[in-house]
Amino acid sequence: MNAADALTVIFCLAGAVFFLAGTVGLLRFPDIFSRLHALTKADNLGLGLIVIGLIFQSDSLAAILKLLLIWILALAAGSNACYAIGRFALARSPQDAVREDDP
Amino acid sequence: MTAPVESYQIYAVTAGILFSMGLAGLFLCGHFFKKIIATKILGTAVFLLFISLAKRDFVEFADPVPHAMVITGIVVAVSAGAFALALARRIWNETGRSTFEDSQ
Amino acid sequence: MNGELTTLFPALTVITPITGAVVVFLLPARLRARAGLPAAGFTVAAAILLAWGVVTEGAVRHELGGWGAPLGIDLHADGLSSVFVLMTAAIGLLVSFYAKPFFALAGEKGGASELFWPLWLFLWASLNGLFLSSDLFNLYVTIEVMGLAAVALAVLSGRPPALVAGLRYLLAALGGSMAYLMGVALVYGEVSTLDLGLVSEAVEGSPAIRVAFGLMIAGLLVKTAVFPLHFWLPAAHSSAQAPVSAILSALVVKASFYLILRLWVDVFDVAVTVAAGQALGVLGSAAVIWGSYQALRQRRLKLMVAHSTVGQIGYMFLLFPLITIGYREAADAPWLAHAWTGGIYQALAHGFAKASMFLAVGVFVLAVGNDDRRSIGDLVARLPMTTFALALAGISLIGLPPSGGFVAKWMLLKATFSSGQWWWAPVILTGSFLTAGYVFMVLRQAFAPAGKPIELNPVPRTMEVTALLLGATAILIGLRAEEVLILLDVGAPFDEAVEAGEGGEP
Amino acid sequence: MNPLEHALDTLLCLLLLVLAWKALRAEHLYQSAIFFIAFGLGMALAWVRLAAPDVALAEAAIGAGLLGVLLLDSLRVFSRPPNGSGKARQNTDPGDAETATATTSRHPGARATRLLATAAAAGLAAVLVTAIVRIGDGGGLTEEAAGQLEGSGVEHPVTAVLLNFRGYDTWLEVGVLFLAMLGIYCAGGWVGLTGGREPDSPGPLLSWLIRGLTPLLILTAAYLLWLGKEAPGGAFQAGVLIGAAGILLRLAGYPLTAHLSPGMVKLGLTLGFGTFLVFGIAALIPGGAFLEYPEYWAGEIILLVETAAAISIGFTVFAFFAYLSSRDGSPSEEHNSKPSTTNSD
Repeated sequence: MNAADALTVIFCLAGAVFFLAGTVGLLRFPDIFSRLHALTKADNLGLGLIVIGLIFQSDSLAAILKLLLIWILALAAGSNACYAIGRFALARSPQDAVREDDP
Repeated sequence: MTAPVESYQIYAVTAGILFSMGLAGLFLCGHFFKKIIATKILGTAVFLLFISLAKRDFVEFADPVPHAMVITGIVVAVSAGAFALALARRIWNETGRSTFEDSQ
Repeated sequence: MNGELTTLFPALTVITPITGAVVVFLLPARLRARAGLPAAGFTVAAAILLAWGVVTEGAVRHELGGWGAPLGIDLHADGLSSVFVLMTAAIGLLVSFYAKPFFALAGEKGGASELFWPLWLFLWASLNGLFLSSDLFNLYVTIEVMGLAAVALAVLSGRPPALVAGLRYLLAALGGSMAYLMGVALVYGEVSTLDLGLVSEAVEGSPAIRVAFGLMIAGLLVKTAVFPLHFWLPAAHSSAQAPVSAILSALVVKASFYLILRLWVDVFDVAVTVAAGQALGVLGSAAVIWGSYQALRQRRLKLMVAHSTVGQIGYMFLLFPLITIGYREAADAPWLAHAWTGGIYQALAHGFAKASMFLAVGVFVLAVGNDDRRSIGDLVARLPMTTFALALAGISLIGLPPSGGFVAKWMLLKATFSSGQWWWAPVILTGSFLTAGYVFMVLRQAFAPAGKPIELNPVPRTMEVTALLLGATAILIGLRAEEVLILLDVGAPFDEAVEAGEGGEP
Repeated sequence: MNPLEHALDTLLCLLLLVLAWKALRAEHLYQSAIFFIAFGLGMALAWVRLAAPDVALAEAAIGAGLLGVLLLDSLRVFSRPPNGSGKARQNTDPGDAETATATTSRHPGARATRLLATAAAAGLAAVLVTAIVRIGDGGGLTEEAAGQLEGSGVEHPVTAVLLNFRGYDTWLEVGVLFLAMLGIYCAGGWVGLTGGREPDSPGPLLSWLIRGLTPLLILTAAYLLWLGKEAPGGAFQAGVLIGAAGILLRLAGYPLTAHLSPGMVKLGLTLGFGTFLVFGIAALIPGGAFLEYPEYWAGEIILLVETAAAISIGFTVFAFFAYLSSRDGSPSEEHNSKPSTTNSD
């Protein structure tokens, strides 16, 4: 195993940890806003780390750029989805948004 | 079976189970919406069987004929699903019915 | 005749109506009916060309895209497919003539009825495509085209009962076609080809093939509405508008019947068992009794005619036990050809009779305003032509000589006795009695003097004439059986078809 | 075959089964839809594992993407009371549109039916699985396809099958899309795309994103279309991206349909199917078969047909959404000139 492979493993594992944390947050946090917080933050960072990990495995500049593009698009989509869900939740029932107990 | 399990077989068996699940769902689910979802699962099961069997013949590339058939099938299934949704929505809006239960 | 030219005919029978559908759709709504009729005419011409080519030169094959099986898709026309293409053409043309004034009247009421012509031509193309296709997967695609077009037509009126019935129809059709496709996946996995001819050479009675065959037949039984899988049919067929009901009942259910027949006899004959044949026979018998009995009970005419379809479809399935017992043991058993021709004749005769009946009932509904059986009193004096059409269609459904229905039922009866499977005979006779019951009940109402004179809406003459012509054809094909049988004999699996036809002449 | 991959495949399959089960058994329609979309994404992974990138693209774009949008949009309709002449009992509790389970259990014998059907399904599954594991080695048509690839005009085998060897199927399939739109018109009781309710603006941030993304989507569509010649991609995937661009623009509040004349709608719906048909018929003139492309021109013809098909597919997919989302499948909301029909037939 060379250095590039080692780095890939480290970064991808780190990314996986973030995904895991985000998923745990989604399942365990009490209300919609903190769930969104856990999910989007963790996923964006997790995906970023995995992309960095994969960059060490790619053999051309085009592939690297594609990977980065994927990350940027996912970032934009994720943050916007978070925004849209939050906005909808707030508009629908402000008090529920603060406190919501059932699933 | 003395031969070791090939990975395509895992998917092929899954396809068989999914198919029965979809069929049961089509009969048992009440709401139109779920019935439509059941038909989609049914279709996906069939496509999965096609593709997993195509993997078996992998030489340079997997058998392209099932791949093309499945792409065709996906489009056909989605079109039919969209039509079914349109009907279900109209029925709901016009009569407030969401199941076949009380129909004669 | 030029052989190269003949190979074009199968493709033409599909291309012509579909081109018509696109052109008609692109035209403004008011011109559609005017363009629809010529398109129907061209389609009929293509069908006649095809039949002529098959009679003069034998079975015809068209290799789409020039590739040929197994990689490409072939269209294959033999006697059986040409007979169904011709039936579709004849019924299709007359229904088209009926539809023009019908939708001119209905058009004022709104709805999406301006889409009738593109949808109907598309459906016609898919029927022809199904009768001619020689490729298992392409058959799936044509079945789906047919199903979507049929459901779209069924909900054309936009009324809630039609919508509910249409959704049920669509979901049943989707379930059925997916079961069929699952079978195709298994077959392809086993023999690596999709062409019907190549598949029939390659298949053996392995478990996968048997399961595949079972799935395909089960899926198609749903689409053919064989008891107890007919649950979707009565509502869907009776809530559609008259020309659509006629198309659905006379043609669309026949397409999946044709495919069952094709797979049973030509493709998977090694997977067929005597028990499977008997099982289909039992389902058919149950359908004959149940459908006819239900028809007898209906107060609404359209529901009665729709239930009658369930019963009449049952008769067609009596063909399977009769051809299955002797087919493998003694391929030259004399009753095989009788059963074969009888079953197909039943499909033809029912097609004409049922189209005529739905169109006639459509005329009544238009004239009286509803389809209650009791409100048609004294119509024999007011609408004699339509009442006569209904009577002719009824005679064929019952199976009285000299109708097409008589030839069909007579041949089936002969086959039951000569094959020793006498237990189907009571079913055939009971079905006829029940059918006579509901037909005469309607006729009695039509002849009964009305309690008080009712105001009738005017009905365009064309509509009455087309219903009568269809009814007359249902009788005529009984008198002129040889012509049909010459065509049917091309590439037939049972040699004595022609001879048997002559034997069945009244 | 390495055991880690085996474990991965097994895990994925189990996940798929669980997701499908959940989608069918979830209490709320909303959960059902989400599980189904997750199922679709899981399937995309399965396609990749089975060396079917074309199918993965199609499934992600059409199966999970488009259908997901339509399903979610339909939830909006089902979760509020019907607006029509609904004399029927109204289910006013939003988010609890799924009443079927309750209705079913009220029937005597419904439980027995349910048990019977479940047993039958289990039996069917057993039969299917037995048949599937006994399927032999096959062989497929891989070799035939590879042998004829030369003359097909393209280098990617799946595209060769779709657009040339089995072009007839693909042509009919484009026809199915067209037909489905006609069906939706029939269900809606009215023809056209203009009119109806325009969507609310989704807020500045999303509008901004959508505006930025649209050119990228179109570009990607063109890229996929071009790529289809030699690699996974092609008309369907490209078409759905075009459609997605339209759907997003509409969601961002662009009045896309306001300027569409009926003629343009008709043209958009039939362009792909019609182009296919024209080239198919043209092939008959020099004595060929229907859809038989001359070898020399095959590549160009296929690209042309695919372009037309992609535009048409994109338009139709957009039309599905635009038609449904703007009028909730009910004609009573607009077009008073064409009232809900009361045909007595």
